[in-house]
Amino acid sequence: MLRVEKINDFVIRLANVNGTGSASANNLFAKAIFRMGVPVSPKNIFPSNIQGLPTWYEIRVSDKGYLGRRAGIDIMVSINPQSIARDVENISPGGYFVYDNTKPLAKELLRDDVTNIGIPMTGLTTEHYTDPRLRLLFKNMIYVGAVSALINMDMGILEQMVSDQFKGKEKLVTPNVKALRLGADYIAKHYEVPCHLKLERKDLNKDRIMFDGNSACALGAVFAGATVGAWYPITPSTSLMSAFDDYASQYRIDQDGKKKYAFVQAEDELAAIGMAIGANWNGARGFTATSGPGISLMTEFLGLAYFAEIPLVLIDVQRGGPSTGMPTRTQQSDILACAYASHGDTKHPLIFPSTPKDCFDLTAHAFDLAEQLQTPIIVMTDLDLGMNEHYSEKITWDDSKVMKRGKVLSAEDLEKMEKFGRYLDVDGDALTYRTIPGTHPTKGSFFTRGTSRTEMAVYTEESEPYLRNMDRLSKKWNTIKSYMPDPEFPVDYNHGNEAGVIYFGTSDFSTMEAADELKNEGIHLDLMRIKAFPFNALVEDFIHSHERIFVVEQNRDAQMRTLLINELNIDPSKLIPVLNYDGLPITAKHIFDRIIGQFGYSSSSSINQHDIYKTGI
Amino acid sequence: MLRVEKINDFVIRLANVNGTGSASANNLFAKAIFRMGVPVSPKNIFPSNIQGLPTWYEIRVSDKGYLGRRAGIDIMVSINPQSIARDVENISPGGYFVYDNTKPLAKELLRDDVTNIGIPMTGLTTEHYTDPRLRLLFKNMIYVGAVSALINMDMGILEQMVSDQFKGKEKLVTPNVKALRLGADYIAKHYEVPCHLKLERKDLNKDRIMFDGNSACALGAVFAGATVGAWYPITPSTSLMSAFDDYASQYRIDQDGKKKYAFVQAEDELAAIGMAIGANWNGARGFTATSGPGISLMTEFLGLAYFAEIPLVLIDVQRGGPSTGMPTRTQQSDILACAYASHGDTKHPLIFPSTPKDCFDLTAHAFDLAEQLQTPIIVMTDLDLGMNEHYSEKITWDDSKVMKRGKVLSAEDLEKMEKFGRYLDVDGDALTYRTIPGTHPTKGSFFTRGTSRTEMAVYTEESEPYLRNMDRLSKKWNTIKSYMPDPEFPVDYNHGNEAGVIYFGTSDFSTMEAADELKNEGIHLDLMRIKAFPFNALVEDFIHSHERIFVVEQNRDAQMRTLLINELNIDPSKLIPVLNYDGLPITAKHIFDRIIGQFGYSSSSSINQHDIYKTGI
Amino acid sequence: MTYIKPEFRHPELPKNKLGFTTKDYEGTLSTLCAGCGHDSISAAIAQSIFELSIPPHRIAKMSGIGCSSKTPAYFLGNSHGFNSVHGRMPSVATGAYLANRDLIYLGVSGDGDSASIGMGQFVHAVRRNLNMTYIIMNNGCYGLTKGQDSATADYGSINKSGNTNLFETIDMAGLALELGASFVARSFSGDKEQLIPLIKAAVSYPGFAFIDVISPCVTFNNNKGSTKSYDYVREHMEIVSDLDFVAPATEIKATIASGATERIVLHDGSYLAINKLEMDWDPSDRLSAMTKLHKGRIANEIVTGLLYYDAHRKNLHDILDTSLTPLNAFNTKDLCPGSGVLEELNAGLR
Amino acid sequence: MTYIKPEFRHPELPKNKLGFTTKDYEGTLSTLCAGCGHDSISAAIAQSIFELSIPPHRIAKMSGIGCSSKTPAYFLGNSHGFNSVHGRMPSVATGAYLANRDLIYLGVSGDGDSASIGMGQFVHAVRRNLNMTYIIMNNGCYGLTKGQDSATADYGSINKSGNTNLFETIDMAGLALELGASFVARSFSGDKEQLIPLIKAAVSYPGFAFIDVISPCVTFNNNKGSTKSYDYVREHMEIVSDLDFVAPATEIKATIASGATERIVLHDGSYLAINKLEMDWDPSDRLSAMTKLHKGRIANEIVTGLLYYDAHRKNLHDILDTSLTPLNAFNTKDLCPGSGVLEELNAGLR
Ligand SMILES: Cc1ncc(C[n+]2csc(CCOP(=O)(O)OP(=O)(O)O)c2C)c(N)n1
Ligand SMILES: Cc1ncc(C[n+]2csc(CCOP(=O)(O)OP(=O)(O)O)c2C)c(N)n1
Ligand code: SF4
Ligand code: SF4
Ligand SMILES: [Mg+2]
Ligand SMILES: [Mg+2]
Repeated sequence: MLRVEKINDFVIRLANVNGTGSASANNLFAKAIFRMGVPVSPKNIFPSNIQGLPTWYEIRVSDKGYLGRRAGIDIMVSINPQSIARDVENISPGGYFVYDNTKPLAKELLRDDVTNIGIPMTGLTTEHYTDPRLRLLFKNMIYVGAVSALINMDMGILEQMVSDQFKGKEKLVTPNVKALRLGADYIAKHYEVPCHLKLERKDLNKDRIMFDGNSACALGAVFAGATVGAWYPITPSTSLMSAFDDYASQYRIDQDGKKKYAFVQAEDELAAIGMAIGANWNGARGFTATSGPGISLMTEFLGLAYFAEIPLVLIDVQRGGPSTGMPTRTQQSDILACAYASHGDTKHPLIFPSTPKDCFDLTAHAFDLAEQLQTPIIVMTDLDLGMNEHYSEKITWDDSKVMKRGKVLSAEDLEKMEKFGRYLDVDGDALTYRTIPGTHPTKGSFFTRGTSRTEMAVYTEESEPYLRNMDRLSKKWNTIKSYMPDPEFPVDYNHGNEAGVIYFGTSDFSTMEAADELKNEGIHLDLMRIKAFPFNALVEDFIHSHERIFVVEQNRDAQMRTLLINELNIDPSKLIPVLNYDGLPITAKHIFDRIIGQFGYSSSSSINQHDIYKTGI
Repeated sequence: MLRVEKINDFVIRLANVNGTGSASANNLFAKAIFRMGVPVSPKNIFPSNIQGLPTWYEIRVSDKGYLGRRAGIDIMVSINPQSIARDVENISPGGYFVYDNTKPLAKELLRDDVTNIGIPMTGLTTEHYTDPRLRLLFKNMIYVGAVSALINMDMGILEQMVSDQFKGKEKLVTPNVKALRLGADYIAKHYEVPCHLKLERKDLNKDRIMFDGNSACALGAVFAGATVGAWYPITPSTSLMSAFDDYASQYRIDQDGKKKYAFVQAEDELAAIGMAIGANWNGARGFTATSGPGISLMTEFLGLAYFAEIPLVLIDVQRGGPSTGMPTRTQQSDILACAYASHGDTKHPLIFPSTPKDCFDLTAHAFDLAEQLQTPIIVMTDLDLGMNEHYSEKITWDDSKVMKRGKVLSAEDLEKMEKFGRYLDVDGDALTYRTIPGTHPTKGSFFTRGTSRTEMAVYTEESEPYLRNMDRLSKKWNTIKSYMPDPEFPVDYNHGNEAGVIYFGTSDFSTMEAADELKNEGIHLDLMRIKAFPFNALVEDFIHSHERIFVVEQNRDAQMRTLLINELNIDPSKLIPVLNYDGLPITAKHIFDRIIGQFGYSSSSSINQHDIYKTGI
Repeated sequence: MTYIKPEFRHPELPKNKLGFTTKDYEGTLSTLCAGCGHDSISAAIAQSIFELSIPPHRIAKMSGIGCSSKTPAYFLGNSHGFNSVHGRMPSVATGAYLANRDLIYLGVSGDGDSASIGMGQFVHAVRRNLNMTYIIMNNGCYGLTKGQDSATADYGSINKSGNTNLFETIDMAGLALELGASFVARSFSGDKEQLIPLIKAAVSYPGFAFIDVISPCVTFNNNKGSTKSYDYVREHMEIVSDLDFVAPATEIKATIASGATERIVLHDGSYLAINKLEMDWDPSDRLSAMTKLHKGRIANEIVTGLLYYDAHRKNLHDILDTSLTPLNAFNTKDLCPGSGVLEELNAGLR
Repeated sequence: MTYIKPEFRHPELPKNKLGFTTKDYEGTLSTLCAGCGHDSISAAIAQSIFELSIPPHRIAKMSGIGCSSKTPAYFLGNSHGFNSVHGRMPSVATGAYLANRDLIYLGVSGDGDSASIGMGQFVHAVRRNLNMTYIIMNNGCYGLTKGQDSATADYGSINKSGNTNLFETIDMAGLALELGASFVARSFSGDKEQLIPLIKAAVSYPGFAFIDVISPCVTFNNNKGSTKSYDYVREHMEIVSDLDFVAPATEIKATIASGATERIVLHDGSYLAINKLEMDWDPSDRLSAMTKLHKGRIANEIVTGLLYYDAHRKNLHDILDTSLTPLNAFNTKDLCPGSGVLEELNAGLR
């Protein structure tokens, strides 16, 4: 087999059965690579059940920092009889197949264009361990050890991590380390290691961390001063809310040992958002997180918050739709549902983080925006960003920041005021003043409702005050634009080229990688990463200053493109959709193929790009 | 006062207090005009409470057939102290003000640019009747009699109607007729009648009826074979569902006196649509009707019906949004909420009736479409169309019609079949075959779910079958276009002019009237009335064959325009919005002003058009 | 909690401890039908708060949608109010209560609002034991949508259009009992004597206090054959507990022969005095109360009064163990961990 | 209702009256955790339908979302099934039942699915007395979302993460009783002996038949301290009614000493035989059943068996007075009034 040696640039996939505790071993392995100073990106591809179905853990190593999902598996470890046949198919020619050869494997599973590496994993565990449950766990450690040796990982790091992990329960350290060594030694003895895919120590991870977006959002909420977290369990947002509880229970305990926050599991999503609305109406920063089905159920309440102008932060960790769809797959397909949620003329600002750092910063920022703008702010993340550990800049915070509460009147303000009108546009920016219940015994009270009302918050059915209010809300929409975070223009990717690419969220890494590959093909593109809707002038300018624009999205109906043409009055023919909606994180190859096609180059079709996923995970 | 005489061309407004039984007297009056053979259009403008607030009944008479709402009141009858001041303001100069002068009226209420007609209504009732409750009612009959005399109405018709109305309770006829005469005689005695606004017998109403859209939709559902009506009360859709019950209880009783339909008041809108979905899944034509807030609550279930491909008819009688908004005002503002209802990539076909005849025909048709296309069909009507009696073509039905059940397999079909795959695109039109539970003991059963699945309806999390299914649904969307009703091109309004107007629903009459007025100004426009979304080729051609297009809508955000540019990839700059969203039916003047403005003519601004509604109803 | 004496003084009007007059507890003009039971309840609420000398701004009025849910606009004009969406008042009230445990939450709902669309939220508000007063203005129909039967319409009751209800009724008081509500009462809009003390007791009660108030809809459900008409209720109402509410350190009213009374002392020293004389069940025993209600239902008796109380159940804040300071009172310093914790946190992520 | 004998014959397997074997009532392979209580209930359901000799296609399986709601895929593969959305199965079942009164509706739900998000729909399904069997696979937690407490978690129960539940539990059986459900039972996934006759009785019962089946979640709620663990349930379960279901014209099983039995005869001549020997309450008396349940709760006893039945309540179709022919069986001629009626109708509109 002819092979080119590759350093810090390959993809490993570990195929396992869910509910067998492979997760911790797999994470350990990915973290170890990170500690080698090399950028790494693990993705967990799991089924929508609790135990017994195939689950995959895919690790991309790239010291170029290409951390989007990549097509093609270089090293496949499969110890799952259910998926092994499909797993074998998915190995790139010249790659490696690591399997358990305790019992001989069916001939047809052994391809001759890959290196087959049999290790008696079960055999070794039965030989060295007695407790059947532990045997299962250590089997995972054995293949971790083996693959580590195969790619020349520094064993010291792994062993160090094991002993850190079991601080306190030291007697667990030895058997774990032993399992690692069993795997490493066996492979070293029977095969040629390291293979042509090598890890090499680098120092690229200074100030970098491995963090999941859900925890990052939760941490952002804690830093932003969120005090009421109401939620209803749903994959993939559940871990976001529990992370909020975890962090808050750590950082938010008062002198009496009581909690400076409330964490409530609601009876459903309607109640969850209702609670968040009630909390904000009453002056606390309340929020909730959910996924598609929850968004649909929150639709009526979102309309109330829009019209009654109640601050609210809602985090949508998107998953594969429609309906219950693919609950454990990723997508960016709730954009229209969120932007125009609810009947009548309603619109909601959206925010699109791309990295855990983004999740932290933008979620924290969303709480200020919600109170300053007195409207729901929806943070649009997704399963890939939320539930996978991502390579990210470290988290930082500026201690000079204070909560921006927006236009809230104190008892003193009210004392000084002539008259208070809840919906009076005093400052001409369409943002009006509010009061918190209990502020003043005789001044500033008003009645909040979802029906039409006058500037003084008095019920009315007259057309004129209704129109004034609706027009003020349109004007407010323009004010909102000026508050929204600017798009990002990656340096070295904006040289006034003819064509541009608009992308957002988790298409980040793959888009940049594709742009580089295209550059090698002589195709130069300018890039803009959108961070928020409604779009501000910078977004508009970028579009107007390019002949044609590719809009990269992870949904079927090009929903962001719809927002762009509708809100900015762009000629649709100018915006070319680049779509991926198979439930898996978009790859650079996918983007590359579609864009290069537009430049008349031949391109490997999307189909064979999907072949790689016959595993269909 | 200088006046031009007007025959069959004026507007009368009756201002009253709701809950005082004025409705029946007012309807009687409008109906009488209809029986004079003259086109008439009454509109009820009522508050969102049950008793005691101002309510207005506005009647437009026009033998040109201009039956949209018109600015400017020619004859105002106000017996409501709460609104009388505002009512007086709203009379067009040269108009008439009819009031109760039992007690002298405040000087400032008597304008000198209108004819003030005082009638001692209370006086007359106390003089002639004893029962206080009846006095209240007869007061209404007195002004009806008076105004009838004023406009030269044929009293015979009125009296005939009264006696018809009280068939059975004859002794109610005399006092009612007497009240009419009291009013007529008094006015004849003290004022010059008829006035310059005259009714003149015509024979324009052959084959015409006065019908409310809600009843028409309900009747359509009965004729279409709807058997399960599940609903939750909400203005303005409540009367639609009760009309269904009324008609069905009349036409749908079996030999045992039992009902060939089920009518269920659900606990909320989620349950209502759930029931409709369950019924359709089980082979019965189930439907529900609601308004904005209900639509929002049905969002999750709509996504299920889209993805699981379950037929469903949903009627949205739109009212003023957002949120609870203006529950007794009209709007067309749920278009986006309905077209893209639910998270994930979902879309729903919409149907837009304009008249009661339309409501009947298109609602009936919707049931065929729903089953043929196996997806929710949303009929978009509104409060104006639904709750007001409209001048309409009579209802007709072709008895050769049979229910089109779409691709449903019988036990025999199943016997003959090799294999049955619920989501197999056998015919290449992306419409697949379904089976009804209980059809066959061992063949054709399948599992319905909102999660991803294979063509055989087997649960899967694999990307490829998921993609195949999503792409088939996109293909199905194209098939749907070919099933949707064509737009209407009014004769005499399509002469290849440079500019066109797109309108739909209750903007019908006013748009035609505006087009005529514009023609008088030398502005010639082609018209197209959209009846359905997704748009078919005819809609696309109309747009491409015109330089610029005005899109007339009754919402703030130009929602239909959004659908046009997004679904047809039209350059937004080509579509000029003409919007009315004050909660009142759009007027020709409103449309005229906006369009003529675009042609650089000076135009009275929208503001003074709204002045007319300082009543603000 | 500072407050200022109201500008307008009505020397002729009696003042409460705070110097407020009843005027200070009024709202805007009601737009309900003349004679609607709801208006009487509104009046009773205003009167109760006045008598309790609670500053208006310490009260938050919560409601859903319906004629009943409109009433918060018609009382306590100096209190903030939130007329939310249909059937969802409990969740909004929960959020508000979590944000500020020091305000007094007064929830008003209808039988349609709570027993149909709002059933789920009602049940879970009970389960969480929100510290709030929850009043259902129960007319057995959907007033605002013109009189359809609601889920509390009694089996066999005939509505205005002459139809007999054949569905089992949902007894919201019975339901609250089954769910373990801590304070359950039933009353009648036409009986101020009984209603006002109940409201005062409920408002002073440190947990979820539920009052199902039968409140006839004169326009749509006051006809003969309706079991929610004024006449029917008057005929079938059995007043069982003679209750009085006693503020801290005032003496017990004469209306109750002290011998026969049981006292439920509340946190602030105030207490309820219940005359058990003619009570044939023990209001502190859930099963006994359930049994009484059940028998009443069978006998077509409308059992009213304080049916059950449990002075000891923990309310939501206790269960969640939240700070005694209202959450909405904390500032950035109180809430933001600050960059200090990030070093260690980042380190843990490497 | 014609049907064809299944293709595959398994001569070795016992056949029911229709000649079907248990194979014909199986579903696809379960993807639940090994040992999950739900799988035992699935097996019990398949067994019950087999023994009742009901042709598979006469059954419609309805469910919401959750591990429990997935189970309909794992039994009765020849029956149509509808795995709808979370908490909304009752409404979908209602619509299906309205469309065809002749099918047998088997609803399966979870405690999260029914007691939280689905509470409103559950309550109203009871109120409407749908003719269906409603089984809650009750594990006191949200299995599919990894073990959060559900609303049926008992007060004081400790979950896997070591937290004690301080919210009042919602007893779905108690709730059903309070709401007037016509058939209320409780059982345990681990007790086929009791469960199968209950399911057979429920399925044969001409109204809303509710069974709350405690079904331990081995992965998230089977720990020490959990009151829904196998061990805890076995220790605290009190089997109170010894019930048998007897098909038309078969003789009553020996398991029950006939002397002690009461018979509930059903429409089709089949009947339930209840051994009242060791029962200390009357299952035909709602109050008595409620009292029994309530006392059991206090004593930490899990009362199981058929708790209450009311053979006489009208079901939804009776209440609505719908045709005896299934609505989905009518054709255009049956349903469309035709142009004939339009003349008069149009005339009335002039
Ligand atoms: C989501 C939604 N559905 C329906 C309605 C229409 N609606 C308004 S009030 C009401 C019911 C009112 O009944 P109830 O709560 O008993 O109050 P009442 O008027 O009888 O006092 C309904 C169904 C609505 N406003 N919102
Ligand atoms: C609208 C909506 N919200 C949340 C979810 C996520 N979800 C799936 S199953 C489930 C709860 C399952 O609990 P239960 O009904 O008790 O079933 P179990 O898994 O315990 O058998 C939840 C919250 C969902 N699918 N849909
Ligand atoms: S309709 Fe009924 S409930 Fe509503 S205000 Fe009138 S009387 Fe009261
Ligand atoms: S998680 Fe629990 S409920 Fe779900 S399958 Fe596993 S054991 Fe059963
Ligand atoms: Mg009511
Ligand atoms: Mg559960």
